[in-house]
Amino acid sequence: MKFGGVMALGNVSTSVAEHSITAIIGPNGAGKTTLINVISGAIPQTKGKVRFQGRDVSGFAPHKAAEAGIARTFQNLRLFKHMSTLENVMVSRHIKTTSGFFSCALKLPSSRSDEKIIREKAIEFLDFVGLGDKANFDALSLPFGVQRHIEIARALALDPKVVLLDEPAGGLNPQETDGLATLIHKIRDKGITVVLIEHDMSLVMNISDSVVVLNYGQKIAEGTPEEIQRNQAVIEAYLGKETVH
Amino acid sequence: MGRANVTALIVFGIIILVLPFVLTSPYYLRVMNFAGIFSLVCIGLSLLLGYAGQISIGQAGFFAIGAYSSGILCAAFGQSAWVGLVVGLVVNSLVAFLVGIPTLKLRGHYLAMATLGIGEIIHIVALADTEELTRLIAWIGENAGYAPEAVSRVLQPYKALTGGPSGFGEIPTINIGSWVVSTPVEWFYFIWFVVFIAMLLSLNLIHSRIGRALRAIHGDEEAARAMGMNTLPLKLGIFVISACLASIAGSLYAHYVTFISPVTFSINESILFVVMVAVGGMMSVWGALVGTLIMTILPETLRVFQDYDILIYGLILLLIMMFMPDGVVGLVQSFFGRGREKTG
Amino acid sequence: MASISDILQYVFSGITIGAIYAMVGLGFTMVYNSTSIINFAQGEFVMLGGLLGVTCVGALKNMGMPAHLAIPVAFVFAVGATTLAGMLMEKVAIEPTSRLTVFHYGGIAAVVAWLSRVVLGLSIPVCVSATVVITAVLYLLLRRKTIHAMKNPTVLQLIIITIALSIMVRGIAMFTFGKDPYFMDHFVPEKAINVLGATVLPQTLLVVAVIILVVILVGLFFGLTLTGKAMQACAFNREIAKLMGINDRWMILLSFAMSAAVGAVAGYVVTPITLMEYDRGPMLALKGFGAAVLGGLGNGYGAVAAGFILGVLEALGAGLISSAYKDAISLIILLAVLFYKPTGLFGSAEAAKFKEF
Amino acid sequence: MKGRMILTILTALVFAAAMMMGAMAADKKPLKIGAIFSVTGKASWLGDPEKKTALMLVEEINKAGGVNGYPVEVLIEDDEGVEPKAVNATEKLISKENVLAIFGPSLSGPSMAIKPICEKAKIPLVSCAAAEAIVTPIEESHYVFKTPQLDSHVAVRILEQINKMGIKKIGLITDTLAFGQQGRKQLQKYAKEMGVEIVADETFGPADTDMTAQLKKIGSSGAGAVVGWTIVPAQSIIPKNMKQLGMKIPLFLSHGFGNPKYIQAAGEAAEGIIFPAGRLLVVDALPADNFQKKVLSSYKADYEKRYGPPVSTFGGHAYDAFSLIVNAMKAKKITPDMEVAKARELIRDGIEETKDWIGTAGRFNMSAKDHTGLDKDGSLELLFVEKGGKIIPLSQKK
Repeated sequence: MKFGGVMALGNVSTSVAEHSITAIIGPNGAGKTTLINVISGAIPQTKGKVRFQGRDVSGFAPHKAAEAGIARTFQNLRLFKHMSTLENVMVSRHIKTTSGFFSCALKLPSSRSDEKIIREKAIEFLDFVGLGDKANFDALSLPFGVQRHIEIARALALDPKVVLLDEPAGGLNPQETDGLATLIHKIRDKGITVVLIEHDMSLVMNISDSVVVLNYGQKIAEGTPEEIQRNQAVIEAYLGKETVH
Repeated sequence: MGRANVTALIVFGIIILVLPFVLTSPYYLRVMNFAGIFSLVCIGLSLLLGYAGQISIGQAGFFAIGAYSSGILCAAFGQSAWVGLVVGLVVNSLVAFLVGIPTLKLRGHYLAMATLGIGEIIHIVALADTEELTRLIAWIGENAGYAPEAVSRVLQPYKALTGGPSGFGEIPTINIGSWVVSTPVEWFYFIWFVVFIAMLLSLNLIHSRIGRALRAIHGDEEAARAMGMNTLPLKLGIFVISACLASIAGSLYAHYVTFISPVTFSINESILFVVMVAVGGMMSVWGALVGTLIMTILPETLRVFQDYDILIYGLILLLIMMFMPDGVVGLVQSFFGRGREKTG
Repeated sequence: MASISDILQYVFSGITIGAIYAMVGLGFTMVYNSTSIINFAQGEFVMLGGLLGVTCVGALKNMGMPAHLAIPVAFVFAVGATTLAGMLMEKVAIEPTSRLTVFHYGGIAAVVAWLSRVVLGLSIPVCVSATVVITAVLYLLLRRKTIHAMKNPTVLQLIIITIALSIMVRGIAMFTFGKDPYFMDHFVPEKAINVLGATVLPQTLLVVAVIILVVILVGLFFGLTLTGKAMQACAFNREIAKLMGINDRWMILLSFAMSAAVGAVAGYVVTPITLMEYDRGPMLALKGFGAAVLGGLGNGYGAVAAGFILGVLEALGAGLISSAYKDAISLIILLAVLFYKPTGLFGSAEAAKFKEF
Repeated sequence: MKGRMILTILTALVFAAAMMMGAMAADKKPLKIGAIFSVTGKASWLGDPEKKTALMLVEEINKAGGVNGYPVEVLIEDDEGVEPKAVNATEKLISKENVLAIFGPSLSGPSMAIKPICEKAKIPLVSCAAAEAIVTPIEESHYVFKTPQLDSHVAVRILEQINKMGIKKIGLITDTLAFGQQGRKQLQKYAKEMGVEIVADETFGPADTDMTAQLKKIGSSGAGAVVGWTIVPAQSIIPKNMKQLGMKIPLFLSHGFGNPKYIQAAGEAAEGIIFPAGRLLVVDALPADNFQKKVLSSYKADYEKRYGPPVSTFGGHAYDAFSLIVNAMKAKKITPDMEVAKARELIRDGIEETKDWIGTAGRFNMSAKDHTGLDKDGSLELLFVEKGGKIIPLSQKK
């Protein structure tokens, strides 16, 4: 699996191995979220390609990208208003069902069975992220950390090949962050490739198989956590160059 | 669809059955009948506005298409009421589909203006009658090289379809098999049966994946698309459905009043439909029903105030909107401690 | 085939029609920017300006005041009164508040008094006591209660509130001014000016001049004064503006005052040409809405330009194609523009984003 | 949610008021007549004088001891010029109030909408609207009558005058309401028969404020006269616009111009306008021997005494309708104790038997064939606006 793209912000070309956890890090404004937006089709890219399992998915509309198996979460949570936790996750299962206006209005068997499957599946994913008990709460009424998990469940419910997590640890307390780490491992063990953007270095360093560092839209480094920690360019990017007179 | 709604539906059905025995005066029944016709339009609108979050100030246009299809086909071309009804549905679906594609890409006030414009254009065509249109078509035809007399012969029967501002009457009533729907009571049962079915189907729809999808679009369209949802077809679908409900209402209106003229389908009517939905409560199709009843019955009760009714009408509308943002139904639900998110 | 003078005449006609749309559109924009609602009572401001003006001019002339004095005096009166009406509306029904204010109790008192006196025809002492008692009771009941409905009202809620307000204003106008049309003499000699065989009335030119003046003044206000800049800040992002210590409520009130004033000015100057009656408002509101949207919501200049464009389109449509379909023609073009550019001619996507239903 | 409190209290007030109103309505057994006018809404300038007239007449009649010794009660409903409202009002009057007859509505649309209801309920309806369709075909208008002059008569009178003035080509400008379009059809029909060519055919919306575009078009079409057929206030803009355009050709208007306010509104531009209408507007100028002089001057005097000038011909339609019903009641000795259905039937017959009765619109001769009962010359006078905006019969023009 390969992501290569010339971004509006500059030149980023990287590839992500399947069943791996890849972290994309970099200072604010490095273009991390933009990268995710381009991959997931939220914003059309100007140049370059997004290739996914040997197939060119560049310029796909978001729903196409999702069908292709690219799921994402949002940095600033975007759960559906006035919907329960369960319903939020159920929405993602629509992609797997087909019953349309007609059969739904008439409650034809097809739509009933669809509904049943959607519900069961959604509950599975809620349990997977450990929110089985929160199914019937209004999603937006729940604490921040829980909402982050709902977003992840919602993304996983698409049965994606790759899931793009945009700062999943943002605003979480240490315990929640640990929970997140184990969850991300669980996801990887399900055979789903994980790409995450994160500022929480300790998290990044202890979970990810490889790390890509962006700065001003340029890839400045790529490698295992250990390599990255020793990489001069990265340190400069974060701490700034020591200027000697 | 949730126990609450099932019970509500049953109660609703029972009320329909017994009401004519309580309200014996044909006057009350007629008021109820109009309420029923309008509530069909409002149910459709509430699906569109309350669930999908897409406003339309053009529903009177679809209402008109339904009414005129039925009226014209039955009065002028002697077709059966059912033909008129079906043709109305087909035409409305087509129109809604075609204008929906570009229109539903718009948002907020721009969508409001676009739908308003569409409704008004339909109204103007009804008002100006087809005479000018046929003249235009004839002009095109002749320039395309057809013989003028041939063209005019073809167009002759279509010169005055809508009767312009004066409208036209002598629209026969509906008959189901041997049963001719004529008295206010018969109409009451017929109209409200249709409303009941409409409610049933709408509730089914809302509590299916489609309904959830629509609410997702309402909640956050970006996120919905990221979750693999192709939003435009969904919006289109619900837009067409709302147009179809308006169309059925229009056909019923035409056969019920047996006379139609453009005033009934003006912008004011479109706006009134939105008001009805908001007054009843956007968050639930029941709101559409309640809102329509209130806004149809209120003016009748205010008749005792003679000219002052307009002031009191405005005042009551003002108070409802100021103190019941979720409409009457929303208020009732807050009594029963049911939050907004669970309604519908 | 239409001659040059015909075309020119249509354009003049269009300018006459469009002038009023432009002013209503401008009024819309102001309220829209501060509240992101469409104020359907905007048309009523025009109607009030016109009718108040006519009656005032008439009264002054009867008192023996010469026209050249009466006209400006009446102007000030009409605009002032309408502005107050606009502010009152905002205070009673629009302003976000968690408690009922003195205005609400005032409103309640007025309504009770009116119901008991005019509608029920009770004797004056009874009305007075009834009013006092009911208002007092309500005050005691509600004084401490928070009213969430009014704390953060939704856009649609507010829009329908403005519809309700317009209904009431129209009703009051009907009782005050009656149902017949009002007319008044042109401010300037009614001597048509001939341009290449087409004619235009001096009053029309006056109206256009007034509009240009208003636009310039509004532009200066937003451009130069601190309040103006604050209003724009509110328009751009209410929350941030609040954090910056801008009193957003005052800004909303101001925007209503200004839009009411603009409407009244328009009504006053066009009445000699168009006549005025109590139920002119709604139609003007709709046309003005069209202008505001075509121009790109939030853009005052756009609204004014679009107003004239719509007017000219109507006139050309009537003259060249079919007077029966003239409104349809202008609407189709409006729709075409929206489909091509979803935020109107001069509108920006950002401005549109903030204002969802 | 304390707003609920306010709401409840106010609604309580409202309903209390409602009851009191109801109580006031209940009087000693009167003869009930229903009326439906567009008192508010688009056509209020039409419904308003009609309502005022009705109220005035009832008071007068009851002061004079009522009809057949019983007081008359008129229940006036407002249809706002909209059909559903008219239908509800009609049903209310018929089945809830049990009125013996209905007059109004002010507009053709509502009249057409309630016609089938009245036919079915077998209750006499005397419409105050102009459209001929209201009383045709006569077989389906057994219970329906109307008082305003026939459009066809008006059209013919105008075209006769146009022929007399030797004008061959005319341009039409009509409003997009039922009134204007009905007239337009009549003019098109008779113009052909009477050898007048229509070279321009323009319309304008009831709320339009500038017709120079349409008029310029007519002007360039080489028309020898402009014929305006409309009822909206905006019509007083037509002469102003013509003056602005410097159009010298004569302007004919329909009986819809019959409100002196319009003539004032048009100012000096109105000078020279010719329009056929009832004689109400020129009652003072009428010779003493004119058959309508008495009726008109008394109506005018009463109306203007009560509501102040000016009286408009529109109120006259209500005057005629109400009087037709009352006369029928007198003739048939209707009493409140009579069985309603029978009383309604008798009143209908009474109205149909009206012979040679003089109202504000002219001399009424109803018959089983004709439910308008007006003849074109008896009902219409060609009027002329002379310098200073005074209206005189064209015949008296110097």
